[in-house]
Amino acid sequence: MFLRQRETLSFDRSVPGKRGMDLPKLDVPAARDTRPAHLKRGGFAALPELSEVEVIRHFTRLSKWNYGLEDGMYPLGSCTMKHNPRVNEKVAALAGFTDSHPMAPDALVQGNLELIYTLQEWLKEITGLPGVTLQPSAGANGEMTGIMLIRAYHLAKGSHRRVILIPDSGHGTNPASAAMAGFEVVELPSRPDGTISFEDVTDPVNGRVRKGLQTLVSELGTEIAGAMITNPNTTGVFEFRFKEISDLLHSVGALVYMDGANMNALVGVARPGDFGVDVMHLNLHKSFSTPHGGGGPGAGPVCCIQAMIPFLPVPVVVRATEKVGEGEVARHSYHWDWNQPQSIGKVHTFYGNFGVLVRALAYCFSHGSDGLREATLRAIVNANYVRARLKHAFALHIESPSLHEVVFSDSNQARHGVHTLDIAKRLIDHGYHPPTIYFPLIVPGALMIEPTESEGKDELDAYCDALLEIAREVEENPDALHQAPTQAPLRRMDETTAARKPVLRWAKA
Amino acid sequence: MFLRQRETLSFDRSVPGKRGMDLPKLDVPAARDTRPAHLKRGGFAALPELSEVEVIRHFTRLSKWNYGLEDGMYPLGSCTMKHNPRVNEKVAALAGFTDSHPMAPDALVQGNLELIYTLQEWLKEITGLPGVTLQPSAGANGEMTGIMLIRAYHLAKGSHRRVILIPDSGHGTNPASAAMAGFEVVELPSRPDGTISFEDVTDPVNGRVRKGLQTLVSELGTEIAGAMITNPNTTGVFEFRFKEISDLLHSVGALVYMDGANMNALVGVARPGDFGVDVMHLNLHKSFSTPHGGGGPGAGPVCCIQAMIPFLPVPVVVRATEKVGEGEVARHSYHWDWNQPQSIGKVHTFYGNFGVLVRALAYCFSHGSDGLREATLRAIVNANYVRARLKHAFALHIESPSLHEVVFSDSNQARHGVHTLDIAKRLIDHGYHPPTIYFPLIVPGALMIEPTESEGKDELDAYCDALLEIAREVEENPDALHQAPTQAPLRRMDETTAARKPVLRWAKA
Amino acid sequence: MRYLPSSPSEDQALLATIGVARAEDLLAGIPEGLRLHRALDLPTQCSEQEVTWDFMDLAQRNQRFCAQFLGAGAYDHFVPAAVDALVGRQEWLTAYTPYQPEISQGTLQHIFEYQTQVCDLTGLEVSNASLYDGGTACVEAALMAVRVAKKRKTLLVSRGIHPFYRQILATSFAPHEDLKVVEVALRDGVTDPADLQAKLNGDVAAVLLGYPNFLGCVEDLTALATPIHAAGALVVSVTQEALAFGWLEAPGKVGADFACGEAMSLGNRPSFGGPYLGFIAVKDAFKRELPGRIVGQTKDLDGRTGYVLTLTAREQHIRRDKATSNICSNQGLVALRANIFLQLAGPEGMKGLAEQNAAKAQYLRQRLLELPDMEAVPEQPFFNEFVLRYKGDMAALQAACLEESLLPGLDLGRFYPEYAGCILWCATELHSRRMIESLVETLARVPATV
Amino acid sequence: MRYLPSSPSEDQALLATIGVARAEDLLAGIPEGLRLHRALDLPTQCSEQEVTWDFMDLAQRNQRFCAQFLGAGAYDHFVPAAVDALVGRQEWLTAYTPYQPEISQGTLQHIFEYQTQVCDLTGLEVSNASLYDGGTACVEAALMAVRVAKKRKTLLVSRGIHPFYRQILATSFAPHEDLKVVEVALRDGVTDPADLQAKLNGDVAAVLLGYPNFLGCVEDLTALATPIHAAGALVVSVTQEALAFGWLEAPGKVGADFACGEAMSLGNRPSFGGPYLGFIAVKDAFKRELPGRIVGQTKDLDGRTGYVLTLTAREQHIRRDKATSNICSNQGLVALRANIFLQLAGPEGMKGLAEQNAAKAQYLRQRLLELPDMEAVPEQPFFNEFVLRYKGDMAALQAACLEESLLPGLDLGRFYPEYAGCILWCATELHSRRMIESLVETLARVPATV
Ligand SMILES: Cc1ncc(COP(=O)(O)O)c(C=O)c1O
Ligand SMILES: Cc1ncc(COP(=O)(O)O)c(C=O)c1O
Repeated sequence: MFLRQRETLSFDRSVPGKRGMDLPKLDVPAARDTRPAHLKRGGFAALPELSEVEVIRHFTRLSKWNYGLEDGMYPLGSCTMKHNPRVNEKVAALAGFTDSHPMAPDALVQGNLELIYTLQEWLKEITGLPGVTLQPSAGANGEMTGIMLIRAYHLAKGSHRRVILIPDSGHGTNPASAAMAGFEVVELPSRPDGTISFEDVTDPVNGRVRKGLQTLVSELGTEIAGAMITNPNTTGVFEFRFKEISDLLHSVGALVYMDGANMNALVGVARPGDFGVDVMHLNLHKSFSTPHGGGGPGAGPVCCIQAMIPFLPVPVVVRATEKVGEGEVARHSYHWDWNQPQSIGKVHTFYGNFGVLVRALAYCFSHGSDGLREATLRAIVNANYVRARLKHAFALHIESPSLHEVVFSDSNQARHGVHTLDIAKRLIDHGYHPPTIYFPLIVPGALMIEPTESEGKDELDAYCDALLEIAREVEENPDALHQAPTQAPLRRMDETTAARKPVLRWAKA
Repeated sequence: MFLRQRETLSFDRSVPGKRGMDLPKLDVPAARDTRPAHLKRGGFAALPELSEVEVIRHFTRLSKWNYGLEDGMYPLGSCTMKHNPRVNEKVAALAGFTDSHPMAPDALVQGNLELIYTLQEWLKEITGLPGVTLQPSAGANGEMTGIMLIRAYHLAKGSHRRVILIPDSGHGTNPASAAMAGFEVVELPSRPDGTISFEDVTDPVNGRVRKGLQTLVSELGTEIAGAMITNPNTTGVFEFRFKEISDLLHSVGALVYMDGANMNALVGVARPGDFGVDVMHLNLHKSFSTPHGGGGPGAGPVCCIQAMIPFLPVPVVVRATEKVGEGEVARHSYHWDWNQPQSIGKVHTFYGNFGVLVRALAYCFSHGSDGLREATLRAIVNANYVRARLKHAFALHIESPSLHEVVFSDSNQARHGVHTLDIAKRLIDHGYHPPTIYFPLIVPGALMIEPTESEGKDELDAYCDALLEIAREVEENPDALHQAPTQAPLRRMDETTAARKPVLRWAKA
Repeated sequence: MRYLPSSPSEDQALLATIGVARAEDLLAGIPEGLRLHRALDLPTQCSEQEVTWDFMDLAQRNQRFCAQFLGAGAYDHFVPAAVDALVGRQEWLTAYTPYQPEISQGTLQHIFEYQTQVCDLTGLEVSNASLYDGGTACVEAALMAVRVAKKRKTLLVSRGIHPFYRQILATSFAPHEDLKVVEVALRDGVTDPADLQAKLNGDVAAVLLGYPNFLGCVEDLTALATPIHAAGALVVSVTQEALAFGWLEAPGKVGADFACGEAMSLGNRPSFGGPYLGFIAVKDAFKRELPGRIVGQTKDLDGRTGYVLTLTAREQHIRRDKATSNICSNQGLVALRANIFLQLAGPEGMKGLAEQNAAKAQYLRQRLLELPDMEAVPEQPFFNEFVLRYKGDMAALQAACLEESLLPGLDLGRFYPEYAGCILWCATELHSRRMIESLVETLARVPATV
Repeated sequence: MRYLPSSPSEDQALLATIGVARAEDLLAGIPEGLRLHRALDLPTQCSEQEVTWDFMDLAQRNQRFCAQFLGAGAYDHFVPAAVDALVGRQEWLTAYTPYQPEISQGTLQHIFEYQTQVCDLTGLEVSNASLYDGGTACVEAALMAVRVAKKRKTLLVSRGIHPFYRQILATSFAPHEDLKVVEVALRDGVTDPADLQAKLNGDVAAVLLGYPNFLGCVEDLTALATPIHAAGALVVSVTQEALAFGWLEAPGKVGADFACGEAMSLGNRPSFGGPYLGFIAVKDAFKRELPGRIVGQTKDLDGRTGYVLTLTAREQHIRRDKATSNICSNQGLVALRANIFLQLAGPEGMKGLAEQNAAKAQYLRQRLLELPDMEAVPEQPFFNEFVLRYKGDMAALQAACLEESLLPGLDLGRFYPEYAGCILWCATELHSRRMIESLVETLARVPATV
């Protein structure tokens, strides 16, 4: 607030001789230089020379140009920006965890192994699926892992299948992950209500016919390895025919992958394993509250049915229970099992983003079975409250019942020449982070609001009031909105030049 | 930056039933109610009911209405707002320190006792004084302790002295502390250069004659218990006749107390014990970089000459050294000695602000003898650089050489009807914290700038540029300055009404 | 040195602007003879790694415990992680006294909220931004009492007040030869009404009573206040365990004119005795006599609500030797911890925590009394501390506890000869039943007295 | 529940506005038969105190060491306190991908600075916002190589690359039946030039070389690059210990076309293997083929400099199955740690730390070789890791070390049968001479081989 000037790049403020780190006194003889001369490190051109306080101020000031969850509501749809409890940070920072080495013998990291085992048990019960790996680093990494499991499953049956079906409402990572896992992607069309169409769909604009699920299954049959379905889908609506979809896919031997990014709508309320899902990922940085860190790290555990367990990445954690007498408490020990001959191999160098797993388990313990369900219900109530308060001003492109998020279209505003981008930028002027915009692609000018369970009525009301105020402004003074934001540190950015003549690093002038 | 609305009082947002803390499951029988009925706690009227994230947001948002040291230069004169290293926070938070109980047997807190002992040794060497207590909680508490030591010293000699001399440039805590320690305060006048006047001084305005040091010593003689002298004084100038002053006072048996608030100008460069000081306090939250915390906690250790050691507060830490063979490393043990029959008693419930002491010792270790001196020199260079850059625009009321801080007067600006307060408030508009203003009282419209050693040339220049810009504005558009600040979250506050009709707590509307 | 933004080229530019050749030239104002002409005889600078190791080493030289059953003015309570995280924000941590309200509204509003909560906890009307700790808060309250009572010069202090608080009182009152501190005896662990009555007279300015007192006993303020008020003196309630305000009625509602004490329990750790949090609250009539900083609500030029330091005419920087106190820097960040803690706890948390403390202490007492060597002393209502007589060998008990990494309660003999052989035990929400059982089992193993 | 802002009255107001009676009514969209009609079979909610205790308990079940002489892709380095303090600011910690540049300039500018530094460390021209870890960074680099090499379908991978990285490569390449991964053998701890030459052909898209490699040996990139480039293939340098960039010349300056690897060493702790920091940097020509997010500098409408996500046409949210990668969430906060670390270290810190690492490793090697059971393997230049053959009983050595709370180096036999009986040792600036001596003394006590 007090920094109205821009904080320049630290490179521009570097002064030769300043230092922000001192080295310990060297208590052994200095290193002999054994490097071949040409491999000896030359200079550095872009490590700044600054004192410690100058570096600290730099990152403190820069931080103030960011908006965080503790500034206020941050309803990025599909991202589940819920409260990141500080106790989770605290326990994840315990030296017993942070100092532990991934190559240490199993007997010396029993705490870590028990933690991993326990988190797996929670995720199994939550998803209703008996297999889990915590190795994937994020949702996309989980998707790729899951699709590789599908591939391995079919291969083990001697079946080479080449197609993965993905709805047009799916997140971009879905087709990208399927492609990385070596599959061809075939798109499933949506019905007007956003759910997967069993029937073929004719595009009202170009008259093109897009094949529905039924046609695709009958035409592609055993070519289909599986389908990747987000549920609730990216419009926040539950695929109410999910059981039929999975039955249909199973009928040709295909598997059902569920993108669990929207699991915040289901935890404690419905279990993918119970409604036909074979394999899925969870985003611990969404549904399980681990902080987003300006882009990561996350964690994307994959859960699967019994039949797919042999293919899970190595190593897998195994619990051994010592035989004890009656009435005594059982003693457990844990170890990594690397001997999984059918495993797809590895998807993370070690065991995944362990520090993120610690936080997620702390989230689980804090909520418990009762709190998890309560959180889900609250998330759904909050989204529906926003929906109720805004639906007269903003168009609900899809009228189906919303679960944890609600997607509006900018069609009411577009009539005045104001689009989603303008609305989002004006929200910034009101002191809020905009929702996710222009996603899912099937909703024109989408504004996807996911308040999460963390918001109280106060904050929801203030956010809705801001949006209603913007809706009024659209009617009264639409042109002004094209100028938004005007209250942020910067106005709109020239993204075209950024992409055409990219400047991707600093270089000495 | 994103919060343009005010953050209301949390009481106003309390909603019955919300909670930000859950209790552990009670694993013992519930408490029997043994309280007399009338002593049973009734309700609470002003503990808000909020969820955890709401409380966190409240304090996060409120924090953004503050300016901190890591936002930029914070040159509050006399307060030594230097860099607060994060490693000091980290080591002070080690569970071995924070969990340790002040009543635990000495053998179980050897780390704490060694820490206290070691810090004492550092402070002794830094001040050149052989006695120390770390008990006082802040500078003022140290002053009172020191003056009580003076009293005890005289009493032990059978001498009842009633007067403490204090220069008119002294900080308000000096006379207040002397009064709390039961003394009568007699003011010493300053010479035009800000140092203590040996001669009588005639007030140019009212013609009143104020007795100088010489007169007071000869008139009051053995009535004088001591003098409290800030050195360098509050104008940043060394009392160049300090030795003469102390000799004169010692000649009547009086002791010299030094207010060490400005020790940042002396550490490693000159030692009070070497130039005639008998007793003094240090402000660890100033010269030794412990964070100011929005007002505290600080620590105000008192150092003294050998003859005053018997009077130090109890307990005192004592080191015992085990006899070891030649060549072996000596083994030390530490204990509290409570048996100090001449002690003044206690000035803190336990041993002082221990957590602050940890940070101060970390500061000492980091700097070492070389770094401490380097820091002092740098602090002096920085102040003199500011002086050099600003002296043509702002009046140097006192021309004597500055040490670690420089005091300007607003006399140049006052001619245009602009005063120190206006200048300070305009600095806020430039994104900076103002210096200390209207102190010391002997400089009309004082602007007291203490940049400390932590500032680099960049930051000093930006600050000076802002002040020079303001000086220009004073000439060109003085009236505008009365409106400052205009860029802060609030404009000037109505302090008169605040004092006349005080509202000192929230009450339900 | 990592903290100093020095560089050869820039340093030269600074000196050139000043017009000196070397930094040392700027020491000219210090007479040559008064300077130090050698390096300080101390180790040289260290890297962060070395410093960190040194302190980890020191910290490890303190014994760690599974459970500490010791209170006596320093309590082990759970501190929510949010407290540490929030006070670590530099905007709170590094700012100083809010002299410039326009850019210090964070600190100012926090103090206003804190004052409000102290008033609520104590049932009184005005508080301040904090005092150093429980002991010095007592001193400030006592000095304030003699100030407002004008001609009255005697202070009665219950023997139930924390012995260290009494020691600070003695130290602080010693220089004021016109003032007198007189102790009121205890009977059955609480202030003896007869002794109190006997010592009350027209010279008594105020009576300091523990609530609960050092022995954990709940003093009946209402009953004691009657004779005190009748004698024209003030009732000063002293609380060393602020969590008791979730269990006991606010002192201001049961007769106290002033309440003061120690609030470290609200969001802080024992930390070898500091930094802690002295609090004080008084009836509205006395507000202009309060020591320390006070924040008030007001408006800015545009009529927006804001907060400022106020009633500054009481303070040392204005009134100098006539000030209500010398306090300047206070315990700001500790008060912030308390504020955050109280807002997280809310009314349910405060009451619930207090009930758990009472339950744990009662359970601990019951279990300890099952040991043959433990004996009750006359029982009074208590909150989370209580006294038991131990017939066994105190040193053996200490040793047995240490072996199990348990810190036993306080051996009272050192402070109260009349309670020699007695132990002051404490239990809080941090004491699980298992810890309590483990203590009891450990004590059961102490060799019986011969 | 403390995280949920629920209150009976407000909850009712929400439901009333929505127009339902109970929250459960909003589940109508989920077919009855697909819902869970029981509570999850899991423990119920816990207070913060209980959760904290549970995790302290788990953490304590990991063995703590005085010193870990184990690297192998996870390095123990000192982390300045400022790193932890700064990344704890909620503005960094809780924000997400900077989709809205106007209120995400902090994150965007940081990434721009981070990209710049990765380019500087590697001597290449373009980098990105981060990848998951060293192993997946290898995969992304390899996939990029086959993408840009169009018709070439073979990837040569030196056996000196981290075995887990090679395993991930195998996993990731398996589905692409047109692609082939071929291993290049080692000789004397470094890539065998003869084997490399033998396997190079017109189908080779790229060769992955460790720099330094898993065995700690410094590969001579310059020498190896000549035949690779001559064969029309790309040189991909893989670094699992980014601090080596303070010791070794930037790979881009000695022949590498791409550099990738693991940068956890910059400001992070071992943390049981994650979260770590995958990095990648390439020559400018390849920038539109890079995976992941990239930040570019631009101007706002008023001409002020600012930063945005750019070249997004490569990414999955635009290109879907044709994207350069599927990566979406990355390792943002870990990259921030690296950025802060590098700015604190500066050029002197990077070089100085690297020199200390080399010195400690050299000293450790020298001292270990004084033990009768330790034997050199053909020596190559190394940075902070090296291999020695151990003639004693590996299990006895492990046991002796554990007794002294020392974690020995990696038993290589598991990964390299040809190195059975060999140990990969690591030393960094965190290994004091005393720790090294203590290791040597401990090993000296291991019973000699029979
Ligand atoms: C629906 C959906 N699927 C997948 C992803 C990818 O997850 P991640 O970013 O963790 O890789 C996201 C997140 O952005 C998403 O919203
Ligand atoms: C010169 C001087 N003396 C004494 C003090 C009082 O110190 P403290 O605030 O630590 O009580 C101050 C600080 O404000 C001061 O500047």
